[in-house]
Amino acid sequence: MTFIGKDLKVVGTRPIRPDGVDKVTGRANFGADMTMPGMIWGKIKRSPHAHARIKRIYTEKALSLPGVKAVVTAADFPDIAAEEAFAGEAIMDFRDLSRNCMARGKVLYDGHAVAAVAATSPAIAEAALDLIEIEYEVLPFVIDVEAAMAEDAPLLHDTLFTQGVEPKPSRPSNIAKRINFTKGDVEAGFREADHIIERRYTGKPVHQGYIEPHACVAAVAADGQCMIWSSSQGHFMVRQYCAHLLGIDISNIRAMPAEIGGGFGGKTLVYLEPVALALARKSGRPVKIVMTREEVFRASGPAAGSVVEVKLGAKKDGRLTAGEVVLKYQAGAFPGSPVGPGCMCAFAMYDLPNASVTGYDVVCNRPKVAAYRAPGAPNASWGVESCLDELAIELGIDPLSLREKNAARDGTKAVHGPTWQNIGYAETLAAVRAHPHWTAPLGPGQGRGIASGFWFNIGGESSAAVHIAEDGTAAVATGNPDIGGSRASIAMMVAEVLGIPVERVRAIVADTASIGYTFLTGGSRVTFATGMAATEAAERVVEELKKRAAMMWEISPEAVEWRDGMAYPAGPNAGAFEPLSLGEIAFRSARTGGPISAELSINAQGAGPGFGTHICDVEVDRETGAVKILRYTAIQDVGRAIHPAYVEGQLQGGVTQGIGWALNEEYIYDGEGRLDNPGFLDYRIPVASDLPMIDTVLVEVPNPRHPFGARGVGEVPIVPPTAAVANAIYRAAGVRLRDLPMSPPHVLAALDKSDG
Amino acid sequence: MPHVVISGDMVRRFTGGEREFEVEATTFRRLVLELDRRFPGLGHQIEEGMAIAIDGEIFQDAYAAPIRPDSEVYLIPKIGGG
Amino acid sequence: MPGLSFIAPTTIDEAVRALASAPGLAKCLAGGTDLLVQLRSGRSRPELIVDTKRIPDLIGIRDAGDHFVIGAATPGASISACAPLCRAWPGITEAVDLIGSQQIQGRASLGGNLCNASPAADSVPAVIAARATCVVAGPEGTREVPVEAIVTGPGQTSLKKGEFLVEFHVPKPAPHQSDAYLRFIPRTEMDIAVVGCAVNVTLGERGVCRDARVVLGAVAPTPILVPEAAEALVGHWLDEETLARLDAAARRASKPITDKRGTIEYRIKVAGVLARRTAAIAFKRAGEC
Amino acid sequence: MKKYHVSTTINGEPVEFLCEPQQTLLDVLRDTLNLTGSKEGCASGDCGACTVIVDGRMVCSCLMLGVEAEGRTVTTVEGIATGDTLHPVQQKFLEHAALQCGFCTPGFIVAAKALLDENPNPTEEEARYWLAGNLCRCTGYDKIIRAVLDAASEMRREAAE
Repeated sequence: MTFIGKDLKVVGTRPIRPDGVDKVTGRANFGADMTMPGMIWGKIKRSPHAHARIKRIYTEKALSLPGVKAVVTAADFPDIAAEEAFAGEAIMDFRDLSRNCMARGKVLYDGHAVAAVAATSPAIAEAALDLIEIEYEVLPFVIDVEAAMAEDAPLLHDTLFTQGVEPKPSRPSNIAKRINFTKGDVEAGFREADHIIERRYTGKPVHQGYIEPHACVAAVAADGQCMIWSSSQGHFMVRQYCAHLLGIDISNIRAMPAEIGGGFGGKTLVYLEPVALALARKSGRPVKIVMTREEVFRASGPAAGSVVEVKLGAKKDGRLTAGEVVLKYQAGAFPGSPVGPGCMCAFAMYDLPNASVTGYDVVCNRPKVAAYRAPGAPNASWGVESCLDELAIELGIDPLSLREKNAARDGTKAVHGPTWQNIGYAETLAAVRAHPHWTAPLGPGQGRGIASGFWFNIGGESSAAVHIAEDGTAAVATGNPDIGGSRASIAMMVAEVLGIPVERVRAIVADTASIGYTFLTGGSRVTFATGMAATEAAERVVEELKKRAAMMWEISPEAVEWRDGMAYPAGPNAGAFEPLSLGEIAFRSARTGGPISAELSINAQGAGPGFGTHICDVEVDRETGAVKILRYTAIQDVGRAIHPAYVEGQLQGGVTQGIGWALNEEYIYDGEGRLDNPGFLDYRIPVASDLPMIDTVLVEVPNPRHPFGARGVGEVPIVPPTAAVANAIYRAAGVRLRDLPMSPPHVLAALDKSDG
Repeated sequence: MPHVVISGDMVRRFTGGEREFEVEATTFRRLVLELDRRFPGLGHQIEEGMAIAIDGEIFQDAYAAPIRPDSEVYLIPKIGGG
Repeated sequence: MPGLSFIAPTTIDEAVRALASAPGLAKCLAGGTDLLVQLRSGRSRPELIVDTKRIPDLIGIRDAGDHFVIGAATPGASISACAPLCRAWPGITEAVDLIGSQQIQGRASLGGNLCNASPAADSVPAVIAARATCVVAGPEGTREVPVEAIVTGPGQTSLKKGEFLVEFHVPKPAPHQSDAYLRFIPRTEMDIAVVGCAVNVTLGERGVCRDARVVLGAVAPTPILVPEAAEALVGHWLDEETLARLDAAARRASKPITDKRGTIEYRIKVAGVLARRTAAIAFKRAGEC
Repeated sequence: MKKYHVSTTINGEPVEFLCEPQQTLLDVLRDTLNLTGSKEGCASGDCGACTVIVDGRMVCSCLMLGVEAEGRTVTTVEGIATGDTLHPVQQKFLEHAALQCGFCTPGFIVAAKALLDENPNPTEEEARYWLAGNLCRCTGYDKIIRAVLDAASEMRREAAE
């Protein structure tokens, strides 16, 4: 059943979220907030080298320290064979995941886990780390992507041969994969062009920067039953990965979802949980491990750094004839950068007759990248959206018109093949044109830029259960950790279907033993896919309620209508009965067949793609290179905003991360291959005083595959900001920045260069 | 008979470079089985690593995804997210 | 940290005795905003921590006639809230206010900011520019020294074992004397200064500068007093020519390093820019008081 | 390791605890007293998730030793509401959807309350600078600032009545 176009009472309003009071009073329990009887503390010994062979690990001294209960190294984990599985945003190899959690044979980056201890206090565990001695043979290392691609680069993996190249290369290299998408005749397209532009854009790895460090508690009972409490984007993922990495039956692990303090893709895989389990198994005690902020930066996944080469050809009137992009993405220590999606996103916004996109997935001595909001897309769009702006300037066309002229619409064939349908990109451009921000006057030293962004969004496996209580209130359980208010949107959809106020629906996140399998919270899928499961479960409950009413009235269920939380006889022929409320039906449910509930597990398809366009005003201090964001408007097709405040919040948060990516965030390595800024002091995420209010416009082009028309919204907003800011800087100061971050020293150097 | 295009070049090692096929199939499952019959190993590769776009709509891990005779069918890399 | 102990003496003598007799490393704890970070990271592994905040002389601000006395452990929030001090030395109070967040302001002190001996300490250039002195207590009694005599290099001070800072003496401004402090950071808050600059000027007749002190931070191993920059101001109005000379002098005096917070070239250039901007504020203030 | 006996007042209640000298006030609150509302995001004073009020001043509890709490009065996020009645700042955070993951929220609640205690009528800029020591990675601060300013006007209205 679809609710699109219907008059809705709950969806589209802004109720208070069900978990809100716990979160403003400090009662909500996050990863590190759990304690268990007899619990001890784990800590991880990490590599100080960017690349080294582990010759020997001496754990005896640590083990003899009073209070130390267990020490583990790679020897305590099965040495599993290469086995690929789809995970997070890319194909992932469990062998790599295992070796990322605990180095085996070699350490591949500064911060790589080598051993772990569990002790009766954090201080003892810390002291024990110092007593673990490791003999290393230090190896040459490589940090940057193009250096890693060089013929003579130090090799991370002797067994890595570039995939996607035929014939198979005879020598291993750091290039894990080459991928290409081609549409039309690229050479002919460039021949047809009146104007060709070719530029190169670079970016450093940036971290997701969730404020909650990774944390977990694991316990193993004598019969092998395991419990894991952790903060992750998917406790089913935690269960599956831990089972795999430690050789445990999935049913022997119960994973409990803690509240999660931000993830943005960075908590779609495991770091601590298998180690805590191994320590718990060895010590016989529950073990808690909490990362320090420094560990988060050194050892958990950032987003890929990249080099992006863009070539565009266009007619004088701005019509694009051809495009060519080369993406070189850093995967970190193991293969698996999001270069594949990057390739598909590069030209996704445009109707380009001829195009070629080539991507390289490159390993280097940095932490393995993890998904980060629209993984792969921001890097590609940083290049393409900047280059389009440069093209607009060279052609003397305004950048909005250039985009309007080339925008993908329903029926446009994407470079990666499929024909778009039900997309709202052009609508976002129209909204830009109509927005007062677009024509607002600017002062001296100020400039305005625009840029667009795209993300696929996904569906996937989701389970939801709706239970009706004896008094007619309801509970809805799902298997997705609530990272940004999804309990609210799920409860709202259920309330809408049941026809009751949202305050009468309690939404909870159930553990892995209490609800059907649910894929992780990521890819902007929860409101879409899990919302779909919850909606359908609620619809089944309504069917059941109608049946129960029919039984009470002794009429046929088809003769019962459900409106506003009440059963009504459907028309005069059904009989003259007083309507029955949900509460009245629930109260008598024992007599009509037992408790009323429905659980549904689906694999949701048809996630509608998301497009957005942003307008950014900046002011540049020509003497210091400082860039101030004066005004920012994010416009996005959201399908249908279930809880508009949290949709706006997704846009505002994504924009702010994008602004951080644009201006100041970067991984800085020293000459020894060690991360030089592993803390919030020098890894500079935006603070409140850096920003203006972030205005949003929610364009609603409904997604026909979702009962309420919802699309995923969380990923798109991080895509446009880097280019929007660069394009604004150009108009404010006349200099084109092509390397991220556009921090004051870089901007000033560019200004100095342009002043000659 | 649906025209099927494998987007990108990641399965060249199975198909020897061929990317476009006419495949008699009414579902994704049938399509995978048929392609695997022609190029042994390709089926697993598609199931693990690829999504199917049928007339512009993306399906992931969906054997039953329906294919019509005139459908536009693309096999593209699977999508995740952050 | 096996064997770490903690005391919170209530008199200067008690603190001196504890610091002087500690066999290993002993650390003074004022606001703790640097020390606790160092403890946590293992960069500092003391055997004794002496909390000085319970010694009455170290907390609070007094008017002592021709000068203010600021207890070395007085938190920044008290300093910024002291109206007479803000009127007298807006540059000093602004500099203190720039140290970290509002939360940090609840703890961070002038004494701690100085003794942490970071070249980028925000409050230090401003107090040096005001010709402040500090009183150091130690086993040999107390001594009063110019603030600029304390820091000798990054993380290094001239304090001897058993010595610690008790208070700062900040002379009151003369007529038409005022100050300003600016720093450059990549964000608007929460960063360590890439360059800091304090300017303290006294204006004479018709707004001509009679006396000046210019101090730069984060461009050398310690905050540096730049007499050449002061000379560029003394005897002049603040016109374009004066500003250009000041800018050049500040650049010449800067001997920074390249690190994760800025490059040599960038710091030198911004030192000149900040010197000009800070001087403009200081001149304006001095002209109005 | 030697433990120190500390007597203090937390959220209006007298509290005594034992702590090791290197333990921070945050460690004590979370691990000894089970007051886990204050969060550790960085342990270096950069994120503000551990913000508490000590003797009327807001501080990062990760940058204060537990032993320093002797004789002090501490307010944590658990002490901001009065019984079942939320503080206006808490209520406005809910109404404005000023939290997503909610991890930074306790620090923001404490810091915002401290702001409004000191300045009942802050400008947007004043609120942004006061809260610059509290990092939020989810919201982009927009709704947080709106919630704080709305709470301020609500409290002014209440005070005027």
